[in-house]
Amino acid sequence: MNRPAPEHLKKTARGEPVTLLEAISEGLFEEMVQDDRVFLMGEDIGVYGGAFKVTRGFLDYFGDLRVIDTPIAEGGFTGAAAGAAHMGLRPVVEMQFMDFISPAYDVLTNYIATSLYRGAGPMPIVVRGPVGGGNRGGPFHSQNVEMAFFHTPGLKIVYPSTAYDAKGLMKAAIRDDNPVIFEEHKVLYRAPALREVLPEEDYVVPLGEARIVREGSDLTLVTYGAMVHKSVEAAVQLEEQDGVGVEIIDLRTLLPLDEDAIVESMKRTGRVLIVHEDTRTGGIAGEIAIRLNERAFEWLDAPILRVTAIDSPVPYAGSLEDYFLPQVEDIVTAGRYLAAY
Amino acid sequence: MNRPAPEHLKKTARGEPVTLLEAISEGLFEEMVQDDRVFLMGEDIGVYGGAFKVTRGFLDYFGDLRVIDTPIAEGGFTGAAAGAAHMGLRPVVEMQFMDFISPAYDVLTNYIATSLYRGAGPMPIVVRGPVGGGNRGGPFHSQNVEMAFFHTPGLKIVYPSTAYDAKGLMKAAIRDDNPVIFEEHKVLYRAPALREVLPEEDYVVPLGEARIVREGSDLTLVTYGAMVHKSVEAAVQLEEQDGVGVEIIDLRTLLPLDEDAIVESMKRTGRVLIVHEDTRTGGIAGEIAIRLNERAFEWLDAPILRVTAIDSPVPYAGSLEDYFLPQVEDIVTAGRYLAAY
Amino acid sequence: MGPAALSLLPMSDSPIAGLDRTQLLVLYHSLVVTRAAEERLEVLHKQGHVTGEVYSSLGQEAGAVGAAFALDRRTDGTGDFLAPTVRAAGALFLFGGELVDFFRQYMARATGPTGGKEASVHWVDFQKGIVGPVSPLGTMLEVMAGITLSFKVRGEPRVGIVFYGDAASSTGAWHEGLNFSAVQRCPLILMVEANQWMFSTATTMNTRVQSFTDKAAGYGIGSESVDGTDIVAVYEAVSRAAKRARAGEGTQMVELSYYRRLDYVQHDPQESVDPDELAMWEGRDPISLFERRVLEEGWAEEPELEEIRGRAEEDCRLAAEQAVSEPVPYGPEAVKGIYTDTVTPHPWTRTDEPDKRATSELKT
Amino acid sequence: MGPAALSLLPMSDSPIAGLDRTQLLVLYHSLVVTRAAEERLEVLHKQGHVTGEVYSSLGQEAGAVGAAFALDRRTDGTGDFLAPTVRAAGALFLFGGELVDFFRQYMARATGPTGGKEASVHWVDFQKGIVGPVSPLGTMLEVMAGITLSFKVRGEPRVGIVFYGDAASSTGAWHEGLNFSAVQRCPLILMVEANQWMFSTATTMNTRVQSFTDKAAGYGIGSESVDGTDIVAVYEAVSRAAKRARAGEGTQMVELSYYRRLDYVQHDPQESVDPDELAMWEGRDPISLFERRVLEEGWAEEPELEEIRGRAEEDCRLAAEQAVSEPVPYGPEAVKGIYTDTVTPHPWTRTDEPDKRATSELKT
Ligand SMILES: Cc1ncc(C[n+]2csc(CCOP(=O)(O)OP(=O)(O)O)c2C)c(N)n1
Ligand SMILES: Cc1ncc(C[n+]2csc(CCOP(=O)(O)OP(=O)(O)O)c2C)c(N)n1
Ligand SMILES: [Mg+2]
Ligand SMILES: [Mg+2]
Repeated sequence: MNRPAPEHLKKTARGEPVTLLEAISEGLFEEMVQDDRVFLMGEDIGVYGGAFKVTRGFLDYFGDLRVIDTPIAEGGFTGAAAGAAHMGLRPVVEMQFMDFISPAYDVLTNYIATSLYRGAGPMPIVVRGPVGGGNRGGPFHSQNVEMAFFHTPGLKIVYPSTAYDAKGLMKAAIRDDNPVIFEEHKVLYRAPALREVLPEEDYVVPLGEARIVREGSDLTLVTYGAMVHKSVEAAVQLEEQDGVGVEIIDLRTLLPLDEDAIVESMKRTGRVLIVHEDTRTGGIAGEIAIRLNERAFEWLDAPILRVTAIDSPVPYAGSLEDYFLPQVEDIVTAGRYLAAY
Repeated sequence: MNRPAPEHLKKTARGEPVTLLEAISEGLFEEMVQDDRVFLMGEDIGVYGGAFKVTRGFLDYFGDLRVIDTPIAEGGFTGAAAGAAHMGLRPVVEMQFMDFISPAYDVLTNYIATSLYRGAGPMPIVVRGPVGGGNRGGPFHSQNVEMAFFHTPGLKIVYPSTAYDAKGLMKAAIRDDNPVIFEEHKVLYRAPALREVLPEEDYVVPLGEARIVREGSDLTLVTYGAMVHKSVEAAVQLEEQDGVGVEIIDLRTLLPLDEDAIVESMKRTGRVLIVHEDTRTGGIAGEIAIRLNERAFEWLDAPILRVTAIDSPVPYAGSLEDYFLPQVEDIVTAGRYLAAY
Repeated sequence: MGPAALSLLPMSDSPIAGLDRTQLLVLYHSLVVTRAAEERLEVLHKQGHVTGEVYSSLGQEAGAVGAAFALDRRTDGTGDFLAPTVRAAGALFLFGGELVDFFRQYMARATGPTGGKEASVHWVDFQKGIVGPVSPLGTMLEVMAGITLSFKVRGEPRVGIVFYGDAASSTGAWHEGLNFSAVQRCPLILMVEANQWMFSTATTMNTRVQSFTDKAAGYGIGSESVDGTDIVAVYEAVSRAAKRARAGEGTQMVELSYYRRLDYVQHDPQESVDPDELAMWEGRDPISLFERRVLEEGWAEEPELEEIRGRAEEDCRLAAEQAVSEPVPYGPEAVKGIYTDTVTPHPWTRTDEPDKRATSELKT
Repeated sequence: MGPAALSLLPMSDSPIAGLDRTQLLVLYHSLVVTRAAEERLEVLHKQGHVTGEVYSSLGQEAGAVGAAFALDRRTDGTGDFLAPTVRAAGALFLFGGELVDFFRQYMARATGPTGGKEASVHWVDFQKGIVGPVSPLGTMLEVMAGITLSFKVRGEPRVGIVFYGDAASSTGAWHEGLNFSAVQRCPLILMVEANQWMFSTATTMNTRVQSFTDKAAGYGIGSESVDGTDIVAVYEAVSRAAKRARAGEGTQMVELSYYRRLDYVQHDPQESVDPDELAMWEGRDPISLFERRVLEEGWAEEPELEEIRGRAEEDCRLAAEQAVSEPVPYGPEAVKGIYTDTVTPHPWTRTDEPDKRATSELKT
């Protein structure tokens, strides 16, 4: 496989900035070049390059034994990924929209997540795809799926917010021997503000490690995905308008949760706000809250609060969706309230 | 339909005590007699009366248009229930083991839970079946499924711990216009200690209302299902050995959560322990913790703690399963710790 | 929407499929209104009015229209039931779906049947027998199995019809729904829109069968395959299927054999399409084919058809205009309609007051 | 386990299905060891040693044994692959699954292949090509599609075989897995254990087909139906299917037509069974049938078969005895093996110390 990579996958090599989407494509591409056990399955990922074109050019380059256009059968091809993983391959499976992971819920939670425990060996599988709202996709093209799987021991869940992390986490996920759900936010895919020049050399961002996005001493804001960027906006406002220093933690990996990073920051600030785009009840904020209770209750100077989407399906109309989603003003309001507590 | 009920379904009429399983059977039977829109679907529920015999005698009594033995197709018949509900029927669907609800995850979360929101009308469906560990059922016959659905707005989740509640909640669930997941703990089904004489007259236990199992002023213990009984055991020990007064709240309905009941009790005790049989990370304890933070942080005198199963699949061997499950001693240890905090 | 003004011409005396002139012109009208509505949608999309994607049934109109026409369509909730796809808008219109609602849905208008909460043909009107689909493919076979199960249970002589694309056949929901329906002998007709494409890939990547009737045998159900560009053939095939289903013979399949002439969403580039194949199918345009037959057999004359077309276009223009002028929903409506009884709270942060629940009763 | 001592008799010169005497006696041994193991299991169950339910393949042994015998079984990880069901224990043994492991699994022994974490035939040994199933029905078709996809991708001439009961055919996973395998032309053989029962209901409640080969056409795969009580016929059918699959002809189905003579779990009451039908099938016991043929055609004499049976029973008795004597797992093993890297903590409450994490560093 000594052919040159397609031009659009060589931006980093040329020192050009890449979008989050391009970072993911590069990550996938490089791992496939380096390790011929890695292969792709999904709907329309071959000829078409995937609904969002993440795998554009891959079929030509790697051929149809490593880039497999599947029938519409999310359960079927995810289960097939499990079989391939048993045989030492390392499948990366695309959900056209992550909303359509639900037919694979059974095989993911019952078969794949339990494989190691049942003595059937490791499951080096990545299930990746676009998630999230803000795109007017309606109830079935906008979901965040982390909480469908957060309760399943054996799975890992990754949700990057930057191009750098997206590439490094993708590589780490592919190299991981455990099954990883990899969420890619559609609004971040091509966001111009997220374009960055990535290191030319191979790097990974280890799973399970959160990132301090900005430091601050008054309030710890825990978030991930697209909400990282709204949180930064809110933090700037809070700093400028209220003189409140917000420390932002980007979880990056949701499962396993980087409890230590949250606890440490919270011990400095005494206040915690959790911001997630996903709906409210049963969201990840709860788990963070109880872990903080378990580990650092004495340091809490204010209630742990959360800003989240509303407990409803994702509505289609922009006006409804904007109301449904957490907005910068919400974060500012909550931050202000906590800082003054 | 004026035929006399089968003998085994007339225990309450005869003033005899019933098990939790019999209470459920009676509840189902009475609702079917009173409302001919109610009908049953599930695997082996007809001729055989269901894997646990909950619907024994129903086929003979109601006929095969109201007691439908289905193919093994949990998604298919749950989806069919949705269609029937559209047409004004009120389906009660049995999962042979609740573990097998996972093929219906897609239709439950995407179709049924969103129906009202999408303008497709109410969904008076009950999906019921046996859950829980302690029976040496292994990874696929022991699961608790609440957290697979707790994050889905539009669903309700019920999990009774006594015969009285089981019957009253079943009737309420069937009469409810929203889709209800109804969990029945296998270990409680025929537990002799749970046999009780039920009121002869028709009654319901409203959804969304927790029950104070016992009062106490030192510690609020929030739990549900089989853990209610282990918690009571632990509370007696704590009272007798340590003089700690434990107030036990049985949630009964998990979604919507009876936040008020928890908050009120906690304001009296200042201490909260949550006990659930389900695995730890992403369990319901987290949501309770953050709601308490939101509503009554100032009353907290100690960290909110939890006793739960281990984050793993449910192991088959008794020795492993016992270690996996929360035990009375665990609750005592945690209660003692909190009381002394 | 019926072509009332058209009853002037004398009727031909050799009826097509037993249909009279009025019926044939209703068919024609339904075909052209479908095409006009989708063309109008494309215009609205280009103008930036449409919220998401738009879909086209170009070349497939006869399948949807012919099928729906074979059923018992009523508006009082007692008729047959339809679950369309985005490519069966023609059936939706025949079942009484309003043009203006079609546009409202695509433009997420507050006035639309889902109030902006859902899109496109994803709407429901049980009085008219319309059950709009959800996106996850296959689900509607399960749901329609349940709807038609209720017909069977109540002994009503009604049938249901559910449309699905050929590629949707590879989903587990399709299989579970169809098999459940077959075993329960539900009076359900499955229309397989065999348009030879999935999204970007050929349907041969989804299945090894040439004809979906090969699948029907595996469910023990009746089936036939029909030229989906021939509206009369479709009408006749679905009439037969409906008759069998209504007579208690259980679930039926009708395969519509045709071709998806535009890409998955209208404005996608058509990369993988063979131009010759496309040209062949353009030559078999269902509207042109029907038009020719109607004219040749003397059921109508060109000016009359012209008038129907003009009127359909005008109706679409007006409906679109109306929908455009209407408001999008008010944001806070987002919290409504999640439960029938439990109220979903508005986010406390929107009031710009501190969280009432966290502060209203601070410990003293 | 092979009947080494039996090579004394002269070989007959009209081979059955091309098998020599030794092979025929291996088949016989496999049949009787399967039955003996399941009978032993029932004894263990009655004695209270077994943790959960026990299952029986009484009357179905020839299907599992004949099929497995047709494949390339190796112990170095390069052979064919098998996903059995609880009713295909015979295949498991032929693939090298040890009797003692079988008993250990049912008794949740620490020494068993899953260390007590899983039950029954739910165990895995990739060296031997054994992939035990999970309970949710249908899943193993997906998994085996992936395993055999890897054979295809790597150009290895290996095949996989997956067993499923007839009623499992109604699951979405069955459909998605089989269709994926068919489209990808995976070298996979699906054995449909058409034993006419689901759990308590007749398979006719699960499907309207009489023969599952009617379903095969809907996936475009090769298929044949075979008398599942005739081990030679099964062996031949699966040999043909394996040959086709190995030759790149893609996925194959073999239907084993027979009857479940005991209830779903061995000790369930057999309420809904017609005694005449049962008697008919008892008369077609696969072991008796094969025995008769072997004797009639002069491949062996009764004392020899008697010896094989005795030996099989003795092996089972000894293996069961060994398994009984072994320990159940140590409770705290429960936290092991959830991730390859992340360690699951033990419950803090078990140490009878306060939560270290909550107290070790109390704020000062
Ligand atoms: C379960 C599921 N997976 C994926 C999708 C995304 N998707 C929407 S339409 C489509 C292709 C459908 O092809 P077909 O059924 O042939 O319909 P056509 O567009 O040709 O009319 C796909 C993959 C979906 N809607 N549901
Ligand atoms: C998805 C799923 N639903 C339900 C069950 C419960 N269950 C276990 S075996 C069985 C019947 C299986 O019948 P069949 O496939 O014919 O196998 P047989 O027992 O006849 O060998 C059922 C319903 C299951 N294991 N998986
Ligand atoms: Mg298509
Ligand atoms: Mg069977």
